[in-house]
Amino acid sequence: MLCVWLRRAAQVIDDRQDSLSVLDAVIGDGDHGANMARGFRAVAGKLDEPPPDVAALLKLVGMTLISTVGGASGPLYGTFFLDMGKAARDVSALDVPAWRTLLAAGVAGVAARGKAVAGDKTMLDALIPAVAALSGTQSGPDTPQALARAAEAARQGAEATIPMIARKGRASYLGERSAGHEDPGAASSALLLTALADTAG
Amino acid sequence: MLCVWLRRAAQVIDDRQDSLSVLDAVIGDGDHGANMARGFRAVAGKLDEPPPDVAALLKLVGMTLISTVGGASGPLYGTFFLDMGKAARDVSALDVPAWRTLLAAGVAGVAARGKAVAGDKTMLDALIPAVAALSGTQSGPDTPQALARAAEAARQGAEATIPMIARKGRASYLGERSAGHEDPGAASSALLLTALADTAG
Amino acid sequence: MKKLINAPDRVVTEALEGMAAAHPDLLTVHLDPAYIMRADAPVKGKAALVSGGGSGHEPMHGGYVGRGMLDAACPGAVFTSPTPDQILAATRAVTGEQGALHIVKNYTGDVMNFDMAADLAREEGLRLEAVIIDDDVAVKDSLYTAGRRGVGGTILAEKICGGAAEAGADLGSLARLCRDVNASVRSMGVALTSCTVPHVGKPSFELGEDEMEFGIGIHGEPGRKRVGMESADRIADMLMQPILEDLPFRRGDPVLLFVNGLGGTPLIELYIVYRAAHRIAQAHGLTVARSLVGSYITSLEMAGTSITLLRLTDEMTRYWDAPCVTPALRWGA
Amino acid sequence: MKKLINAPDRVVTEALEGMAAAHPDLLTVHLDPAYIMRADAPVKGKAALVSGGGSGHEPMHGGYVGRGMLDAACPGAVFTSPTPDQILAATRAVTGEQGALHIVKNYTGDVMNFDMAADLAREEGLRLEAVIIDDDVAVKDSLYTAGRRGVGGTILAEKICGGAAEAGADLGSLARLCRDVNASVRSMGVALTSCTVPHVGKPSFELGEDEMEFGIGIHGEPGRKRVGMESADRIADMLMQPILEDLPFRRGDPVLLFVNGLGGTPLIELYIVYRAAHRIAQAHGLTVARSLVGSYITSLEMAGTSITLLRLTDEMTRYWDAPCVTPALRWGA
Ligand SMILES: Nc1ncnc2c1ncn2[C@@H]1O[C@H](COP(=O)(O)OP(=O)(O)O)[C@@H](O)[C@H]1O
Ligand SMILES: Nc1ncnc2c1ncn2[C@@H]1O[C@H](COP(=O)(O)OP(=O)(O)O)[C@@H](O)[C@H]1O
Ligand SMILES: [Mg+2]
Ligand SMILES: [Mg+2]
Ligand SMILES: [Mg+2]
Ligand SMILES: [Mg+2]
Repeated sequence: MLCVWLRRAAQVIDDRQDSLSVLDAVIGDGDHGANMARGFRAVAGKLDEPPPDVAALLKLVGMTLISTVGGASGPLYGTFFLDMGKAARDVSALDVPAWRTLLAAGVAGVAARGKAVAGDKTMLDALIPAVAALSGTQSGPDTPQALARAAEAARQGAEATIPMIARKGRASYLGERSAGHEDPGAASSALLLTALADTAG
Repeated sequence: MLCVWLRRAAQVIDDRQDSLSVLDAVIGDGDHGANMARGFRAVAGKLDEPPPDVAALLKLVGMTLISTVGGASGPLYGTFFLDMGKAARDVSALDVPAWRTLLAAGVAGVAARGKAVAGDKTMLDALIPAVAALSGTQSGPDTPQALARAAEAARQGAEATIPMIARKGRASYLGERSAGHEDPGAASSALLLTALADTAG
Repeated sequence: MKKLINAPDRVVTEALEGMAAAHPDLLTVHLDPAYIMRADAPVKGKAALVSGGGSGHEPMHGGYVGRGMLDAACPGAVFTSPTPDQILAATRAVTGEQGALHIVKNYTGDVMNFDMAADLAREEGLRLEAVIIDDDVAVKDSLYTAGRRGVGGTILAEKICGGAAEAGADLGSLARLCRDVNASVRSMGVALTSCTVPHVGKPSFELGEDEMEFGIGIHGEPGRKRVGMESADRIADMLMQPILEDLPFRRGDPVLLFVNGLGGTPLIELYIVYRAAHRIAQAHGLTVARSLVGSYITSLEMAGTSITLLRLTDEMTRYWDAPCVTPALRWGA
Repeated sequence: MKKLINAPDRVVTEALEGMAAAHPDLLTVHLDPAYIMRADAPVKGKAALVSGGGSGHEPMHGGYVGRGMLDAACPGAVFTSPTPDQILAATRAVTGEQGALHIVKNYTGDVMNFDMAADLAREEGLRLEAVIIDDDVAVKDSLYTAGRRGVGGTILAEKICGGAAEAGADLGSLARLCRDVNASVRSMGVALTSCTVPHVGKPSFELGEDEMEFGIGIHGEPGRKRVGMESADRIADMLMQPILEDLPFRRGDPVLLFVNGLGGTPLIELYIVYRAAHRIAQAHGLTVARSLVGSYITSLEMAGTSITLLRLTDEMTRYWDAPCVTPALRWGA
């Protein structure tokens, strides 16, 4: 399932590369789409002979992103997958609690590396609500449903970055001029989670 | 009368500076208007205390143009006035034969310095017909009439440069692409002769 | 988009191949991962200087590799910080027993990627220091931003530290000197036109015929405000005043005045800006002891200029004057 | 028109004032008439080199004044040849008993103005030679044109003759060497955008998004033909083939390959063009012994490039390598 997700993510990122770059051009430097596409193309290239277990695969994805994406999003998404990989050592089946554990670990890693918090207008504003949506899940529903809810939370979280004033990353240089535009990293995070939900669904 | 002509010429050149530069932009480098305006502004500045005789005044004009115009037209118009000045030593009144002598000398100087001939698409294509018009004058008509005819010949000569292919100066780099456009130097020569006719008339 | 390129995704690699072909006496270029190093690196007994950042700012940084300046530079994709493995490979290639100094411009991406590389390099047993350059007064340095950007001051830091390293300064002194330079340098820029990132294919922003983007960065990021077009003298003043106030520069200070072109502005205009900036500096009581005029840190084909002012110490002046032999900056040898 | 200027008619003077302020150690700038000379001119016992031409081609020629290159340069108005009195004053200021060489680009205006100045200088008793540079293969050299234009080869001639003059070559040898360089050098350029002459205020020509002007000069004069936009590799080939055929350059020839930017093209693109040109030269069997990459002879903010190829003799290589200390070209000292 992980490989299917990653392939689908690579496809979606590639399809949406231009719109991600346009978002980044408005409040950043216009490379987010190209950065992500380059990284996920490299990830897809590693999937023909994937490592046997989940932890090793996630680590490989993280390392691949770190060494191909560059910019701010490279270390951040790289850390996201690396830290998911570390957490994966403790999970067996990819059920809802497992995804909650993995994504929470990844998000914590992003927050630690980027020193950003919710409301700073970054990818965290899509990722944090997604994890919260999974955590909010009471009695175990089926995985597709829960991941769909997480993806929807990420999309809404990304949209909610529009009015925010950026306090981290390149958009923060703009000060108040950063308000009124969606954060590109939040948008790409929402794409990744949507691809995950679509894979499960 | 010379001073009146030169002031009027400076005025006309200044008024038409942009259109001369536009002509030059199409088949040259777009500076002919500015070059001529800079030169004739300097000439006008010398007319408050003009030298006593015609020869000295024409020489002063030539020297002024040479040291302020630059480009191809600077030495050429400079030589035009310097050589008129040399010829002026032999004339007394500024009647038709005198103008014929002066202009013919100036034109010969331009031809010698630039090594161009009629049909090369240069200022000579306006100047040569003007001198010819004066020479064609049979029995002495009044000066204004003769100079008006010379000016008209210069204007027609300038217009006749339109279909020509340039063989001298910067426009010659264009080869056949130079056809279809009036030569800027011919245009400025026509302006100078028109100013002269208007002064006499 | 009209550019002298073959394909957007081959821009960086092909430019590196061009640099390798043009400067075989000065540089060794490694392509995967991409870095440029001194042809004679590692230099025995010398602390190494490593810098890097996104491409599109040429000659920075690759053009500053050579004797008396950088030992290695890591070019990222256009406007994109290089990756840790690149930086690690470059650091490894040039670093000996004296260790290495990473000179890092203050952008989130650069800082994180250099950080990760430094961690990895230290794990391998290399001695490493890092100094962050953040000289752009256009950005408010507060808890609410990523802090000031590193711009023109970077080149002055690289030249001065390069001179010191060549003269045998140890890693600690180099890091201290680099921090001193950063503490004494301020910059500000203005764009008259946008630039076009090759893989985007259209301008990063649109500017009207009467507008300029004030407080611009070097990545086509919008500046802090868009204002009406002004004369060169007025623009120089608008750039110089915030610079002078910020440090602040004081009467009697000896300074290096650096007027930079952003890529699409011709040299004749830079000298007109230099003239104005020099007069303003003098009127402020400064002694302009050293100057630099040219396109040294650029933003692709963006038209515009930035001004950088450095308060010199004798030590800085000495190392500024020291010989350097790089593709883009060369004197004394 | 968006330019970093104050007023069109102050552009040249203010840029000269900027140069004077930025390079007091290297240059002395005279304003009326305008010329730039070496701070230490006249240099006793040395033949002087004087060049000049319209402004708007910076750093040419003022940026090449200094030890090992020009003794004086005369800047005309933008794209307008300087006047004889300027050239005379500059020549007078730098010429001693060894006489002076005028290096003149082949434009009707430049040739006539330098001619008149040379006549006047000779009347004053100065020893004078003049060499005309006409390296642009885009222009047909025939009875029906003003002959080929002088473009990129001019800088190579100035550097090589400057090295020879510094080494003590007499006037006759300098003129001979300059003619040798001119006979062995060929250039060709292409524009991607037009430039705007300050006092005209609008672009000299209009180019569509898919067009380029091939065989362009350096004054915004239209080229020989307008063609569709091409890749960097293809453009390099379109420039190199006529150059290679014209001399002709032959297998085994050692050459200097010079890829020049026209003012608005960033360095990263020039290196991509250099890469392609270098491969073409190698495929042709040439040995690329020396290189130069950068914006050294420009056309205001025009985007585009020109390629210059010089077949080197040992003498030329020696003087190319000789030290020079000018604002724009500096090495070996
Ligand atoms: N400190 C940070 N913490 C979390 N996310 C960040 C941080 N800084 C930047 N980002 C994210 O990175 C995105 C930009 O990525 P990208 O454009 O690829 O890198 P760069 O800004 O270096 O060009 C932003 O939209 C934002 O979501
Ligand atoms: N050899 C020549 N003989 C006569 N006139 C010439 C010659 N070369 C150029 N001209 C004239 O000079 C004009 C151009 O002058 P100008 O634009 O001021 O100088 P430049 O060509 O140096 O920019 C041309 O239009 C032409 O009339
Ligand atoms: Mg970005
Ligand atoms: Mg002209
Ligand atoms: Mg970036
Ligand atoms: Mg001209």
